[in-house]
This record gives sequence, structure tokens and C-alpha cells, in this order.
Amino acid sequence: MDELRKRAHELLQSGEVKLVIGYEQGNGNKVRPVFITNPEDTAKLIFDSRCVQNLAVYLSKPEVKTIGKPAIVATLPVLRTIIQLASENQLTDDSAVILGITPDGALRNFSTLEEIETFINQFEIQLEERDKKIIEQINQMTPEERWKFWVDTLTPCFKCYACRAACPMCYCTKCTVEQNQPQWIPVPSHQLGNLEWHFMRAMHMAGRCVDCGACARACPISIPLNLLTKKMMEDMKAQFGEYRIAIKKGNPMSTFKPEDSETFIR
Amino acid sequence: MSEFEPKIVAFVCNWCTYAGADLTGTSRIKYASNVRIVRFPCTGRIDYMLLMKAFGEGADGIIVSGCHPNDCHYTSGNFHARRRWIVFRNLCDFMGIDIRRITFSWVSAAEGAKWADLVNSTVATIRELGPYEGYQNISNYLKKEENHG
Amino acid sequence: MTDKNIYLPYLLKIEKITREAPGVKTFRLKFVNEEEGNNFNFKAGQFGEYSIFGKGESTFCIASSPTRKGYIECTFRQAGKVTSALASCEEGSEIGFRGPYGNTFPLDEWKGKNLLFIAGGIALPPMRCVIWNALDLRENFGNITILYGAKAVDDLVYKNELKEWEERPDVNLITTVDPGGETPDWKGQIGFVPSVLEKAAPSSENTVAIVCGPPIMIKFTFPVLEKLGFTPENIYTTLENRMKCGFGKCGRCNVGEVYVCKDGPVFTYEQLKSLPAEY
Amino acid sequence: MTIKRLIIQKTSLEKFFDVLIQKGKTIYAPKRKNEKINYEVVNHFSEVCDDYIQTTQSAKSIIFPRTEKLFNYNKGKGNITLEDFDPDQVPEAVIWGVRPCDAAGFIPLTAIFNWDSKDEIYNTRFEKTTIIAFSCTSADESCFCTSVGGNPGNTNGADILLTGMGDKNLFLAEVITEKGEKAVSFAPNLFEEDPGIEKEKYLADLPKQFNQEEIKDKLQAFFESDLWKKQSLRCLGCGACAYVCPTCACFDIQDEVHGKEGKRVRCWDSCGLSLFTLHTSGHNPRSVQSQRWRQRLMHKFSYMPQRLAVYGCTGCGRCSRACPVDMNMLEHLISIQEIQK
Repeated sequence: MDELRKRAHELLQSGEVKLVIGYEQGNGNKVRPVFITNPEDTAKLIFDSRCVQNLAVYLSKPEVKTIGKPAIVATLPVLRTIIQLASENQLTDDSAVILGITPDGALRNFSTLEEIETFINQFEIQLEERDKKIIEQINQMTPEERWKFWVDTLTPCFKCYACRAACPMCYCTKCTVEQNQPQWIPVPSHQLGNLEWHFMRAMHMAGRCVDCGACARACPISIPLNLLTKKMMEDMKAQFGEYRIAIKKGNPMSTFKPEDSETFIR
Repeated sequence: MSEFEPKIVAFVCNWCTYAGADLTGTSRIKYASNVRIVRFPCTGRIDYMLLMKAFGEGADGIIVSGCHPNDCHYTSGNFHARRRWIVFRNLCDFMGIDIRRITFSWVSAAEGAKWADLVNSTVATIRELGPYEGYQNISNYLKKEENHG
Repeated sequence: MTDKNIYLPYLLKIEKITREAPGVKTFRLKFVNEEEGNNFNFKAGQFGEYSIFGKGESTFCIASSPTRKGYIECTFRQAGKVTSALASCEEGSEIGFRGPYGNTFPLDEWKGKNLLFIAGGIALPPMRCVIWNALDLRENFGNITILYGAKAVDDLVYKNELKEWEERPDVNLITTVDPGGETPDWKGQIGFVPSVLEKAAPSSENTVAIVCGPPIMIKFTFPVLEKLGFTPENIYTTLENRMKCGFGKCGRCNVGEVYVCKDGPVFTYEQLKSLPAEY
Repeated sequence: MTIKRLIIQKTSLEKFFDVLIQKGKTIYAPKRKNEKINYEVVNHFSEVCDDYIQTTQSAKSIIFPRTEKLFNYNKGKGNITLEDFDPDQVPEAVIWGVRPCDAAGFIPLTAIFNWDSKDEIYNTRFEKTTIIAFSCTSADESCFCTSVGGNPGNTNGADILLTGMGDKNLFLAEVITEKGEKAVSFAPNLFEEDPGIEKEKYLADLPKQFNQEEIKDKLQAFFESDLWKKQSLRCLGCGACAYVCPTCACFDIQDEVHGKEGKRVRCWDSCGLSLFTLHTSGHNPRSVQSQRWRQRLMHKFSYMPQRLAVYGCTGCGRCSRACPVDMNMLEHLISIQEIQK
């Protein structure tokens, strides 16, 4: 933590960055994002196991961007996000200084996106046992049970869009859900509107999701909506051979292989 | 009570399947009349949301069909579509959307008979499955009263 | 006894459609229920929620004068979901209308004064209502000057009425188009509204100015008016914030604590100056 | 009317609940599901959860549902028929187990739906709903009702307020309104005269942390302050705070159509969402998040007291609990209070 504060201090002091995006102590036992522009305030920075929010979401926020070049505290999921954003031409080497945090909690500097890419490739995205178990349970259900499970799970959603707001990959300024000519997704949060919204969100995450869990953590009513993206990730691994975040690879959904399975096509 | 007549929406590409369906007609092959055809330039243009909308508006079954691999008028549109269908199908299945109600197929401009067979067998399948009540229950929100959440 | 459902619209039949300019149409609307039509009253400056059933509601002014009874008119540009649906309507079809909402132009206070109307582009409709209202009560007012500008000749709306106003001896009409927007036979002015206004230099003596137009036009017109001697309380304009309900509940249109749908849409420049810059 | 003070035994309370059900009331009460507690239709007293500080969502959705029909329409050939909202369709309801801050939330809601034009749909639901509140015997760090004119035993907004004594086998029942009196009249024998119970003794202790009048006065000069950006930089711009709030009333009006039939509905919306004020032209009066945050706070603590003479916050603390990035209302209000003029 001292090292992180020291590095942040240096970066702000030298003027290399105008802003450090990190975590600070919040109310109660909460931690929260902090935006530091004054080197003196770097003492506020903390890092511990509670610091799981994906800070990369702020890299595309207009008011954060106007402050100037940021340095960002980046855990493994954030590093993955940065690479995915780079592959979608949302970031370059110069966009931000990366204050990497390795899975064992050490500060690690990266000077290029390639370095980050090499680093994250050491850690394959793996589902936790708990998630695997839940997904397996759902798979074991009959289609009717699965349908009931998801309708029941998604009905409480009141469409506050916290999942979208917390997701760093949802950087579109106008979301499909807000397109009204035609109205793809009903605005009210009734069952159909909710199902279509979550289905659409999952499909738009296909091959892009870095499994940071921000969407599910942001949900004020605790809908486990990242089960959808997790399952999709597993499917894509099985169907397309791998699920890897890389700068120059093309999204799995915008590429194809001539030998892709078509056993289901008549 | 009258017998259930499945409502089926077919999303087809202009170059192969639409021409194939046309051939079915000009060849005077008789086939089930339950299908409403929606023509697209290419299967690559068929957004999964359109399929969701079809169910939402009361379709009991869906056919999605285009050119055989390597025959795409735009070279690779159907390959891209195939990828999306794989992911789409998996997600549908995981969410309990009845994937038996969505038939994917390649029907070329010369396969008039295949189109007739495809429609007939799809209609038979859906007839057996019955109306898609699960989806219609959630989409008929007009019948529902307020949502207190 | 319960109150009426304030969200329930009147049904109006489109009696006549006039194509005003590219993408701009005027509807003449008649109440399907005659009694409702007879009881319907509004004042110049008020607006309503026009709706296409199945698409939704859209907010714009009533463009006809309250002195013309039996119908209302609206003029809109095809832009969003609802206006696009409205644009595809045919004569004889039915639409919904809720209103009238909002405050009004104080025509009574203007009695005996000269009126200077300044409008740009699609903003003539809200002003047309008050122009006709004033013309129908012509003896109440002094000089009436109308300065109207648009991007190009084709974009000028109410072409027939512009002709009528031009021919009337008791109206001074100045039309202008932006440089490059003129046609070979264009006889009006060429130039932006503020500069044409400055050149025309109408007297501010016993005169109120009513300005409607795109924000950029308004921004540059106010200083010219002040230069000409108009005081802020004698300059009127309208604010056009996004609205859903029209009666101060949905929470969209407020500028600070002022609700455009209730306290507006008509504001004096003096009132605008006291509002936070949130419009 | 003056508040009538009675007492009721816990066993009688259960009977009272059953009487309300027998009288045909739809009872919404806190129910635990997947670690979250929310108001749901409850048919048996045993399902009602009573060990909670606050439900995740507020009780407002029972009177101001998140999606609500305004009227139906039918599009025939050329002509349209409208079918008005039918007040008789609205069930007689009871909200059981509301916290005083939630009950108080209906005061600003009623004000919003009734200034100038009266919203018949809201009013019908409100009049048909009896609010049975329970005083708070504990509070958490997000609670701040005492700072916004409320308190853990506040009777404002409730029809009946129950306060549990000690081990909660006995409750003080304060009957506040005629609606409350009517509910009691269904089973008057279950209630006894109050022997003079000192209610305050049993309430949660929650010190006042700011003065809302002072904040209201200060805010007038703060519109252009850089405070808003400082506070809201971490705000993600979702609508979670507004949707869990007992007083947020902003809504959208949408059409739902299925073939020839359709309905116009009103559904929740939030000033925190970026498209809330977007004009068709592309112009947006509140184009960045700090402006939207300012709107949220100013609306509750400046505009509403000015226009409706009521504050738009009851201190329930839900927004702070729901926020994924710890935008804490109490903390922000205290920081405004601390700014030196």
C-alpha cells in the first residue's frame, strides 16, 4: 500500500498524470473509488481484498476524462478490461498509467499494453467452483424449470441499469435499450422487458466480458445476472476453443472459423 | 375447440432461401401455409433480437435459413451468422427458451423441395409442442395489471 | 366524486394536412367529441401532449389562434419516434391530445403596445398562435412587425400566411434566409436573424419583443434587442424542455425550481436571467 | 383527528392481521427472499419478517407501481376507443410493517401528485391503502430520519403506528387517521386502553446530524458550485438510488401495444440517467453526471421545500445502501452543512 501511495504521489508530483483513480475507505466497511488530483491526498489510497470494483469503468466517463491523463489502480480483472477496451480501440498505450496489482497484492508497473497482455495471459479466466455448481444446477433443470427460474429471477429487476453503469464494457453513449425507432426493448420493467433487456445485455457481452463481476455486485437487488455471461463464456470456450482477452484477435463474435460446428443446422 | 395452427415466422436470406422458397412455389410443391416469410439481404443481417420479437409477438416457432457455407452472396455473412446462432442457441437454452422451436437451416436457391420439407417438418414439430405458452404468458403484458415489484 | 384521469387524452381527427417545409407538417385537428371541442379553451402560448396510440406522446405548442374556434392546429418537424409516426398519419386518422398546459403570452398586458415578433426556423409555430391572436384583435395593438428567418427558402414555414402578412398594410413583415439559402427569385433579406434585426432597427418605444428560435439565435438576438433599447422585461421567449406529463410531476423540465410546464413555457428575458443555466 | 393510543398483545396482533385478510384486504408485508427483504403480498402472519432495519426497496411501489396502466386503447379501422382507468380495479390494500420513514415518504409523494392537477390514479391507490407502520427499535449507519424531520417513532404518514415494547410481546398502537380507525374497528376487542406507556423509551437512538433548513438555505447559492462534481465523480449514473427511494416520483410515459390493443403506462424513471432530459435535437440541459446529481439533491432539499413546502427525503438511507459506489446521502449532506459560507 505504501508503495502504491508513493508511486501515485510521484506520478502526480511530476505531472505525468493529472489524476489517480484508486480506492479509498468509504462509509462503514465499504471501500469506494477515489479520484486524486493533489499529491498530498494520495495518503487516502488503500488497497485490500475489499477493492473489487472495476475502476476501468471511469476511463470512459466524460467528467473524468476532462481532468486529464489518469493513472488507474488495476487488479487482474481491470487489466483484462484494459486489454479488451484496447482491442475495441477505446484505449491506447498513452491513455492511462497503469498501477497494476498482481493477484498476490504487489504493485506492478506496466509500460505498454503488450506487457499487460502478456501478464494477463498467465491467468486464464476460470469460473469459481461456486459458480460452476450453480450453472451445473441450472443445466440439470428441465427447459421448463430453467424458464421458470429465469423469469422468477429477472422479474424483480426494476431496470435501474446499475449493471450497465458499472460495466466498463458498456461504454456506448446510447444503449440499444434506449433505441426507440424501432423500440427494441420495452421501457417498462415488466417480465418481457426484463427478459429482453438481460438477454440483450448478455449477448452484447459475448466474447467481450472479462468476468469482473461488476454488474452483479452493482445490482441493488442482488440478481445474479453474471451467471448469464459466465455460462456464455464457458460455452464459447467449448465451442470456439478458447476464451482469451487479447489486443489483436478480433472479437469471437465478429470472426468465424469455416469449421465452426453446425450440427444444429439442417 | 379448433385445432392448434402453429404461427411460424421464417427469417430467410434473399439470395438462397428466399429464391428456394420461390422455387417451391413455382414447382407447385404443396407445403404447410403456417409460415410468414421475412426476407433479409443475408443471414448475417438477422439480428437475434428479431427472433426474440417474433416470440414476443406470438410466434410459436421460428425458421432461420440462408445460403449453404461458401455460397454466401457476400462471401462470409452466413459464417458470421452461424457463430452468432451458436452463442444465441446456447444462451436461449440456458434461459429455458425452447430451442426446439427455432429451426436453423441452409436452403439453396435450387432446393425447393428441401424448403417444403423444412416447413412441413417444422410445422409438425411445433404442432406437437403446442402453442408457445411460456413466452406468450410473459409477453402478453396487456392482460397484466400493475407491477408492484 | 373522483377527478378526471389527467392522463386521458382527447381524441382528435386530422382534418387537413399541410406540408410546410421539408419534414415539417401542419395538422388541422377537430375534436371527435363535439362537446369536448366546444368546451375546449386555451390561450396563446400554451402547449399540449400529442399522441399516436402505440408510439407515445410528444410535446409541442398549439399553433392556431384561440380566436379561431372549432379546431386546433399544430406544426411539427419529423424528428423522433412520435413525430415520425405523426408524419406518417393521413387525413381522417385519429390522434390523442392532452392540454392545454403552461402559461400564456400576456396579450392583455400588451394592449396599446407595438409588437415585434422575431422567429427562426421551426419556432414560428408557437409564435403564429400569438400573431394571429393579435391580428384578430388588431385594434388593440400598435405597429406589428414580424421578422422571420430560416436556413433556406424551402425551410420557411406557413408560406401562404407569410404572403398574407406581407400583403396586409397593417403588418410589417421582414423575411430572411441564411447566406447561401436563397433562391434566384428570393426577394427577402439575406443574413442571420440578429444581424437583419440590427439593420432593420425597429424602435423599442412602447414595444414588446417576442423571440422564438433555436438557442443560438436567441443567444445572439437578446443583445441586439438590448442595444435597440428593449428592456429585459419587455422581451419574451419560450423554453422548450423535454417533457412527459405536462403538469409538473414527471420531473424533467425543471430549470432550478422553475417548472417549464407550469411556470412556462413563456418567460421574459428578465425571468430567464434569474434562472440557473440549465436549459 | 387526534391520535388515539391503544395497546395490543402480540398474539392479538396476529389475529388482527387475519381479520384484515378476512376483510378482503391485500396485505403487503416485508418478506425475506434470498437474503433480501421486500414488501410482497403475504397471506399468513408467519411469513412476515420482523427482524429488519429496513427493506431493500421502499413501500412506494404499492401506491406508485413501477409500471402502471393509465388507460387502455383499441385501434379499430381509423377510429380509436379509449378505456379509462377503472378505480374499482384497485384493491383495498394494507401495507404492514412499514418503517416510519417509509410512511412519511407518502407525504412528499402525495404532494407531487397533487400540486395543481390532481392525479386520480395515485390518489385512488393512496385512499384505498392503509399504512400500518412499526416504530424502529434499531437503526444503522445509513439511517438519518432525525435529521430530516422524522424520528424512529414518527407518526406522520402512517394510519396506525405500532411500537414494540421490550421483548415485543406487547405493542403500543397509535391510531392516527380515519383509515387507521376503520382498520381497528374491524376488531376493536383485540385492542386495550393504553395504560400510559412511555414510547420514546423503546425507540432507536439516532442523533440528529444536520439541519435541513440550513441546507435548504445554503443550496440556493450553490447551483454553480464545484461541489457537485467533487461529490459525484464516482457516481456511475444508474437509477438505483431513485428506484429504492420512498419519495422519488419521476416517471416516464410509454405506450405498450400488442396488435390493435394497447395501453399507455407510466413507469419509473430517474434524473440520474443520462437520457432523462435529452431533447430530440440532441441538446441535453443536464448533459453530465454532476448536473444530474445536483438535480437529485437540489430537488429533494431545495426545489421541493420551495414549491411544495415538503422535503423530498425521509432519511431512510436506502440510496446509500443501494449505491454500488458508496454515494452516501448523509455524508454529502453533512459535507454541505460543513461548508463555511
